[in-house]
Amino acid sequence: MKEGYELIYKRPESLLQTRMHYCPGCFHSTTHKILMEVVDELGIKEKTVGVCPVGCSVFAYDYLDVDMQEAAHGRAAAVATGIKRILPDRVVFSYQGDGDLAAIGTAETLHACNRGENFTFIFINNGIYGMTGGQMAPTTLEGQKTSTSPYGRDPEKVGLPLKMCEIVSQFKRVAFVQRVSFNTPANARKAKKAIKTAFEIQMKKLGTTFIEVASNCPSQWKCTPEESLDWLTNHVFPYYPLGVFKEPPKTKE
Amino acid sequence: MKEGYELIYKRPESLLQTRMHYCPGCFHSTTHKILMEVVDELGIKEKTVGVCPVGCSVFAYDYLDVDMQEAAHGRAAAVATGIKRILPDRVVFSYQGDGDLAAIGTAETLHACNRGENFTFIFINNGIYGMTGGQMAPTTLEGQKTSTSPYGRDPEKVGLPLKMCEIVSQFKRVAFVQRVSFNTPANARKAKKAIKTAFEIQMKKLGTTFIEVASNCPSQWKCTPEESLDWLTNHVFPYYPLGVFKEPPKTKE
Amino acid sequence: MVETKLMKGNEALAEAAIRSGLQAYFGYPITPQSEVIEYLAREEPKYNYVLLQAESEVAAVNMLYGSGGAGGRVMTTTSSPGFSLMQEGISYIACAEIPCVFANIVRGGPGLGTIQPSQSDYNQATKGGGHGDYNIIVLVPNSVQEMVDHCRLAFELADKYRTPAMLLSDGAIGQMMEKVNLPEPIEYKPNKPWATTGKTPDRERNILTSLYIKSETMEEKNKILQEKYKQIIANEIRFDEYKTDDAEIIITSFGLTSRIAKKTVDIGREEGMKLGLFRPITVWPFPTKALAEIASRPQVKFFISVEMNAGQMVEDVKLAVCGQKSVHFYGRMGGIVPTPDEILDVIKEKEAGRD
Amino acid sequence: MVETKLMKGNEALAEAAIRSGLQAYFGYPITPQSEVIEYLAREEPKYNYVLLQAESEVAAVNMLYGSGGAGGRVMTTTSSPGFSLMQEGISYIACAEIPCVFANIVRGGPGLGTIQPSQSDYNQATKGGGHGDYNIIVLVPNSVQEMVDHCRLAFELADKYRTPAMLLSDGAIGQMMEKVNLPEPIEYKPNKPWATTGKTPDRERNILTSLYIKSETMEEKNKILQEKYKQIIANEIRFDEYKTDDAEIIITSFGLTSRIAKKTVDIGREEGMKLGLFRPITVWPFPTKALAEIASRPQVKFFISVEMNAGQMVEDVKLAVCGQKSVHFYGRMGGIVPTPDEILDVIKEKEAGRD
Amino acid sequence: MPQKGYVEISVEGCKGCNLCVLHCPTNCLALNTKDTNSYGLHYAYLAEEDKCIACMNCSVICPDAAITVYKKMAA
Amino acid sequence: MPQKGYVEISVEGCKGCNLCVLHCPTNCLALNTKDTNSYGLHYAYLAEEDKCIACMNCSVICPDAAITVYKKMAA
Amino acid sequence: MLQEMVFAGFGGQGVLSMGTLLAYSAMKEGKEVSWFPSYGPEMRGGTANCMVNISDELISSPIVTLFDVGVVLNLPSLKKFEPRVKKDGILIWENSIIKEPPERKDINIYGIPAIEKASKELENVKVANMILLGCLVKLINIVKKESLMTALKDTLPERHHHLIPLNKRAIDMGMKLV
Amino acid sequence: MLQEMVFAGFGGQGVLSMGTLLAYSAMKEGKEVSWFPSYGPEMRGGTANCMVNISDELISSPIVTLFDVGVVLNLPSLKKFEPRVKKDGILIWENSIIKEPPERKDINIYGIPAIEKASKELENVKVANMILLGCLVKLINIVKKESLMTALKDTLPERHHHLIPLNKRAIDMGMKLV
Ligand SMILES: Cc1ncc(C[n+]2csc(CCOP(=O)(O)OP(=O)(O)O)c2C)c(N)n1
Ligand SMILES: Cc1ncc(C[n+]2csc(CCOP(=O)(O)OP(=O)(O)O)c2C)c(N)n1
Ligand code: SF4
Ligand code: SF4
Ligand code: SF4
Ligand code: SF4
Ligand code: SF4
Ligand code: SF4
Ligand SMILES: [Mg+2]
Ligand SMILES: [Mg+2]
Repeated sequence: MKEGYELIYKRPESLLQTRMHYCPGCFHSTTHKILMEVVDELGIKEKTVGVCPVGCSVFAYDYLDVDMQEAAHGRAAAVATGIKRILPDRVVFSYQGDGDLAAIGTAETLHACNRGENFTFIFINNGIYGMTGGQMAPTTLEGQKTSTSPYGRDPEKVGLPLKMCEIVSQFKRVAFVQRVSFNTPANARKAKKAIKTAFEIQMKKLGTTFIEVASNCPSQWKCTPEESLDWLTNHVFPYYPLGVFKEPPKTKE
Repeated sequence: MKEGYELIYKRPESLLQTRMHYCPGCFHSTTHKILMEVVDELGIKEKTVGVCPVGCSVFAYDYLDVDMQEAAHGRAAAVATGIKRILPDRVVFSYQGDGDLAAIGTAETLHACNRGENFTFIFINNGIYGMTGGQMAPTTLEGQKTSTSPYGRDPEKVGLPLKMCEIVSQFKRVAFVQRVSFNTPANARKAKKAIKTAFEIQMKKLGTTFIEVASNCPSQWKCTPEESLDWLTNHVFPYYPLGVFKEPPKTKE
Repeated sequence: MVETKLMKGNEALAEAAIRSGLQAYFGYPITPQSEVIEYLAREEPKYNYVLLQAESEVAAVNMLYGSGGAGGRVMTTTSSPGFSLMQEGISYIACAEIPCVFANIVRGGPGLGTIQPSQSDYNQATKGGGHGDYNIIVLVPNSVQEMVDHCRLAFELADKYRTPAMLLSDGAIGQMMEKVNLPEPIEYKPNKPWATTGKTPDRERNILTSLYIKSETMEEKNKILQEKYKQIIANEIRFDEYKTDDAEIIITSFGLTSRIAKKTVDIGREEGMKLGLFRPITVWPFPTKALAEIASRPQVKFFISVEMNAGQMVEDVKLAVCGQKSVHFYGRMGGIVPTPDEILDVIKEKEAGRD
Repeated sequence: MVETKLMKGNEALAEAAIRSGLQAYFGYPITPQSEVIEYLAREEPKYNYVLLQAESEVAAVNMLYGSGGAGGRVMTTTSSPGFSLMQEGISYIACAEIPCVFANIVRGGPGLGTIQPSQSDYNQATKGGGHGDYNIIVLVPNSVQEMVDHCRLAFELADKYRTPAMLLSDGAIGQMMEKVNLPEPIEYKPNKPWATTGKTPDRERNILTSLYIKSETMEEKNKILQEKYKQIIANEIRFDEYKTDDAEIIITSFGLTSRIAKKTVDIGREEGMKLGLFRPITVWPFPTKALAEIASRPQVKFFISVEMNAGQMVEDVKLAVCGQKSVHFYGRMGGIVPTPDEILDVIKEKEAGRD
Repeated sequence: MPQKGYVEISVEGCKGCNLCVLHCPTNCLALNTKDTNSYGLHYAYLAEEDKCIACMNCSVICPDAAITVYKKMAA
Repeated sequence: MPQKGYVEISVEGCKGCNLCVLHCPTNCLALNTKDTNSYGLHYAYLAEEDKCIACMNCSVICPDAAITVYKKMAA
Repeated sequence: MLQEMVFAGFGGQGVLSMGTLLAYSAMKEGKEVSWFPSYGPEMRGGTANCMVNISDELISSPIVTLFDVGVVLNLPSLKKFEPRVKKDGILIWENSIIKEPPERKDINIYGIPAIEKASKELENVKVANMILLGCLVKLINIVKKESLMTALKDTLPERHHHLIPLNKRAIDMGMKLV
Repeated sequence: MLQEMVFAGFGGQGVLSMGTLLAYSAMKEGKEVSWFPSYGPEMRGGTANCMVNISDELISSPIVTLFDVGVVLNLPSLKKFEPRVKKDGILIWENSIIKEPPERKDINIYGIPAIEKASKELENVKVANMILLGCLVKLINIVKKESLMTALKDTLPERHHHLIPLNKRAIDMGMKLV
């Protein structure tokens, strides 16, 4: 370090040194990094337990220096429920892709939300099945081409993309819902704040907290990381607007 | 028949003579009867295919004189999807309880609705698991006692009852949603009209049609049929209001 | 102090779980075992276990994974179709080595079938209904008392070997009331350093996973599991013999039918037939050696496996007997319980037909 | 006219299904078989089959139930964890007697495991991973060509016996490209008077169900199923033999490993060892009689079952051999394919160890 | 009083739920509390014949389709 | 010109996604198109040292946490 | 000695609890017992039954097809179980509501107007089951009357304990009827 | 004769398609062939490979651990597969981007600056794979050059057919380099 300079940012402690396997520019990496920054800043590493199901992030436990359980495809919410119910004082999060949370795991997701399970969903919506090689997800946009919708998603046949933030916001015992992204530094900063807020609300036991990351998948979208940001701006955000969908009533302090 | 009198109502042709096993006063019976009246009136018996999953109505095929498939618990929507996709010109309905449609079958229900599968859901919401002896359903009311909520449903532990009409109405490709009941002759007449409308919309291929019956279960509610009507009026309808939640845009004729 | 009660098998199981230190139960109603969750729901205010009616069996098994992985003493119960839905989860649990207890109160299949008692899920339980090479410990109670005893034992074995253990019971035992002696409740103090309870500074993070993407590590993991299974086979085989010492004809039977087989032995003996009963108490691990030894005795003429299915355990009996003697089968299906008389008739027929 | 192509096993399977008159496919992506649905998605505009990516394997198997029950020629494909999730549905389909075709492109388990090829779902496929007494026809292709041939055959057998039939393949065969001869497409005309296509006045209503609430009717239904299974056992056993005529040592092996075993036979023979290969093509029904006959030949010294698992088919081999000769096992796990050399070494060891 | 309509109720088909009795606007139906059918259930019957106005409320509400309704033909 | 800040970018940790380059407000970052790291990827580096204002945009956006940021201390 | 018995009637007639009471009493006297109910949607049809076995030795199967004793409270149960009483066995039938009498000649048949007696003489139709239980115990002498009496306290939920005297009277009445 | 080969490099370097081309050509010449790719998340790490076996007889396993020939286009692949070339086998390595040369002495090693040549001389770095394939075919003579040429047409998707001449030139170039 040069003299007269101070360190103002370094890789968070809880993000292990292991090189992450994610493709260049993939927001899975960004989410991991920000998540661990939040864990470090809140000082909750000792009481954090994460759940990662199948999807590109199935190896998350190789990178995050917290206790973790790998869950079967779609069942992260059930696994997180099991953990949180028996260890109500831990901070529990599930980290799920769109195939996981909104296709095979629909029932587990919605029922956990309806019960108000007191953990945090980190929902990586990249509009595709990254892990398995680019098949259509429940959140794939209308007309978007994937390996199982090679001529573009046709809503007449497979319906419209699911807006999960909008859906889960309706459940009374869901306390906090926000859709974020990492396409600009400003949005990344908001995303970090959102995750932090979610964990804080969880620690206050106010109900389910749900963060959707409008994410990218340069590899399966078959574009560069830069182009993936354009797709986000031009196609994803118009359908999946960023913002807070629900928050607990403000209490005076 | 006395002379000078004409027959104005008799048991519908398509309701077989077999005595139904339902408990006295159970709306499962009423729904069967009305359903078959509609089938007869629309003259669609030859092209109707029904799906009944597990629940008190699992024996429905013993009573309804149409082709039917018995489905695994919760999977009626998937089975109906399979039938309707391969036989798009048939009139297909699934006949499901609240445990079936809204607990174990949540994913199949919501995805069929989101895809706009062109069949009709007949959803018998009696707020309890009738078949298995009175356990809590996802639609059991707050404070309601069941064999698995013996001290009353506690939303802090298991969440609030799910309002399925309200949830499925949001899916764009769901065309028609109405909640009906059979507690009075007037409501029963409305219910019949609703089912008829649903089938007509299905035949026009306009999307998913969804009829929720705010039903009763005298046996597991541990009350008389009459008392069950009071419970409906005093507790069920306030939480689950009757009415049309969605209908296709009216076209001029 | 032991307490004696007249209880249903399902309720006795629930009570036994509580007395064994149950910390969490997740389940979904299904006949003929819903009394387990109903009993636990009634008793809940008195204890501090977690009780949650899951939205499905798939959810239940995965909640079990989570809470078992978090170090809890946990259980779920179901019946046949529900157990089928749990197979993926069980395969995960076996590989992630999470101790937990299952009970399948079997009803007649396949499909929706009947809610009457059956033993037709034997293969599913013992050969692995889920994918991959794994085994789970399978205890087969034949009375309400054994529902209690095996429940405690299942919890202990699950912890000891970090493995799922199950009770393979049936609708008759679940629904019937019998006299039962309830053991003293224990105070359960888990000692599970591998559990995901939050990474404290004194240890590395704990990870529970079944993912071994590279062939080499996957094979390594498989070998570890297989090694464990060998240990279990070496230590945990349990069975019962009844009048086998001088027996010429051995009935093999498990669970409910073993009681009838026992009666058959008595009736047969009265008629001068030298019958004996071999009853596996664990069907995985299966008492292969013990059976093979019996088969080698000169006086033993043949075996007959009596089951409430189309012939499942009989294959394990054949594997054990390994051609030394002939092995017959008699089964009833759909919930029909065979009577001692009909079994005896079949035995006489086989006896006559021998050359 | 037969067309020759270089194709992946998964794609060949998809193409074979189309050429066999596929009317509906429902599936959910999973490695190493997603190419099946991807291929069908690409080809869809050219044909008029129904293609739907289901929300899960549970949904997929039940869509299959519906459309197969409505009379369609229908298929789904998956890999191990997905196949576990289908077990409840398969049990229902078997009991409701709905013809349909499954393929499990097996990967290494248990749990999430590895995506590398494996044969560790043998028990699940052949002993019934679902609940109740049922069987499904299990074909084990060992080449891309057989993916095609068995696909057609599976559809035919499914229709003939009103039963589910499956291909038990693996990730290697699914992912590899080989030369394949594609048969002429057929025009499929279903003749399924039992299908739920709408009750016309000329017939009673059709009901597809697996519910038989009374023990007596359930047992009746079970007997009908068991009778059918006997028929299938009588008519549909398929296997291959390679140099078994004078063989002293018989390797038993299925699917991918049977190719390696064949090579082993050749190498061994070059070294003067009298090896032979017995390859089941159907593993349910298993070629028990044929194997028993071989076991009875005086020159046969022992058997060794070579598999990519911890020892599964070997039990069926033992049941067939029934103590006549010893039966050994050699397996690799986790996706590791054994080499002819290592197999030969093991054989030599066993040979030396014999007394 | 002219009889506008009348109903026939199947004794074995009726389950005695009493819903028709409850909803008959003219109170002409009743449960037979003396007798039961073979299922042990008290069945409904047209107790006051001349009051029936053939409104079909009973047949609409009857879960088990046990009621047949007749109406006086226009003269 | 006074140097307000500077960044260190891990050569092996960088995946060359270019997102930091894109979002640096002072355009002081660039991808090294000549060289690759051991993963065959062109990595980012601080091309124009004196332009860095220590705004942390790059470190915030970098998916792989490959960037460390330093800021000139207040005198 | 093994006694295999069945109690059957409409749901609500108390057939399950009469079986429970008997089994519990026998257990308290040191006998081996088993009690097995009909369950599931079978009950929805309106009938219920339970099989009770009492023996000095371990009981093999709780489910049997032929019975030493049958106690039936409605016609469907009579039809179902009359043929399943063993030769020389006992069939007790409620004869105030069942209109068609049993027909077999090779068993011992006792018709008891328990429902009428319960509603008229004891003013509570619900204890008809106890009257019949009283008959049964008198006939086969399988448990002591005192055991039944204490069993009432142990098996009835607290909130029904005020009904114990009435139940006792019903049992007494039954014992005097045969 | 059986030839067991592996082609490995970064994703995007065309290792799968060089294997396909070779396998297809051999098949057209009447040989038995198998082609087996790496698949799944392994690819996400950035490396890809395929194993190609060509033989006169049926091929036993598409997956092998030791190879007659290895063609590697990046350092991780060199590290991974150099040890797995059979004694006296062939290792072809791209030596314009791989900086650490192979070390074994018991195999035949050919360093080819295919990437440099492709980008400089053919102005398209993508055909480096074809240069290496040219080398390979020249060295082991397993298929005829003409087969490769017609295979290009059969295996390349229509929309890439304009690149066939370039690919041919690359193959030719490769054949001249060894
Ligand atoms: C039961 C089961 N079905 C299917 C799969 C295969 N699978 C693994 S991850 C995945 C979906 C990946 O997509 P997503 O959840 O969106 O995560 P991403 O990789 O896009 O981050 C699928 C279908 C599986 N592992 N298990
Ligand atoms: C996989 C599976 N789980 C559980 C059951 C048991 N079961 C049968 S029906 C049912 C729920 C019945 O409730 P509902 O769907 O509300 O129908 P109702 O009887 O109330 O009309 C349950 C849990 C089953 N048959 N299969
Ligand atoms: S495949 Fe897509 S989601 Fe997966 S790591 Fe690559 S870019 Fe990210
Ligand atoms: S149990 Fe309830 S839902 Fe079932 S038939 Fe009886 S009243 Fe109807
Ligand atoms: S038709 Fe109307 S008036 Fe007549 S009995 Fe029925 S409800 Fe009463
Ligand atoms: S409504 Fe129908 S079932 Fe109910 S009492 Fe009237 S006639 Fe009988
Ligand atoms: S800290 Fe700011 S100015 Fe400095 S390199 Fe990063 S983005 Fe550019
Ligand atoms: S954002 Fe990070 S990974 Fe991407 S180019 Fe910059 S330093 Fe490298
Ligand atoms: Mg995704
Ligand atoms: Mg219900």
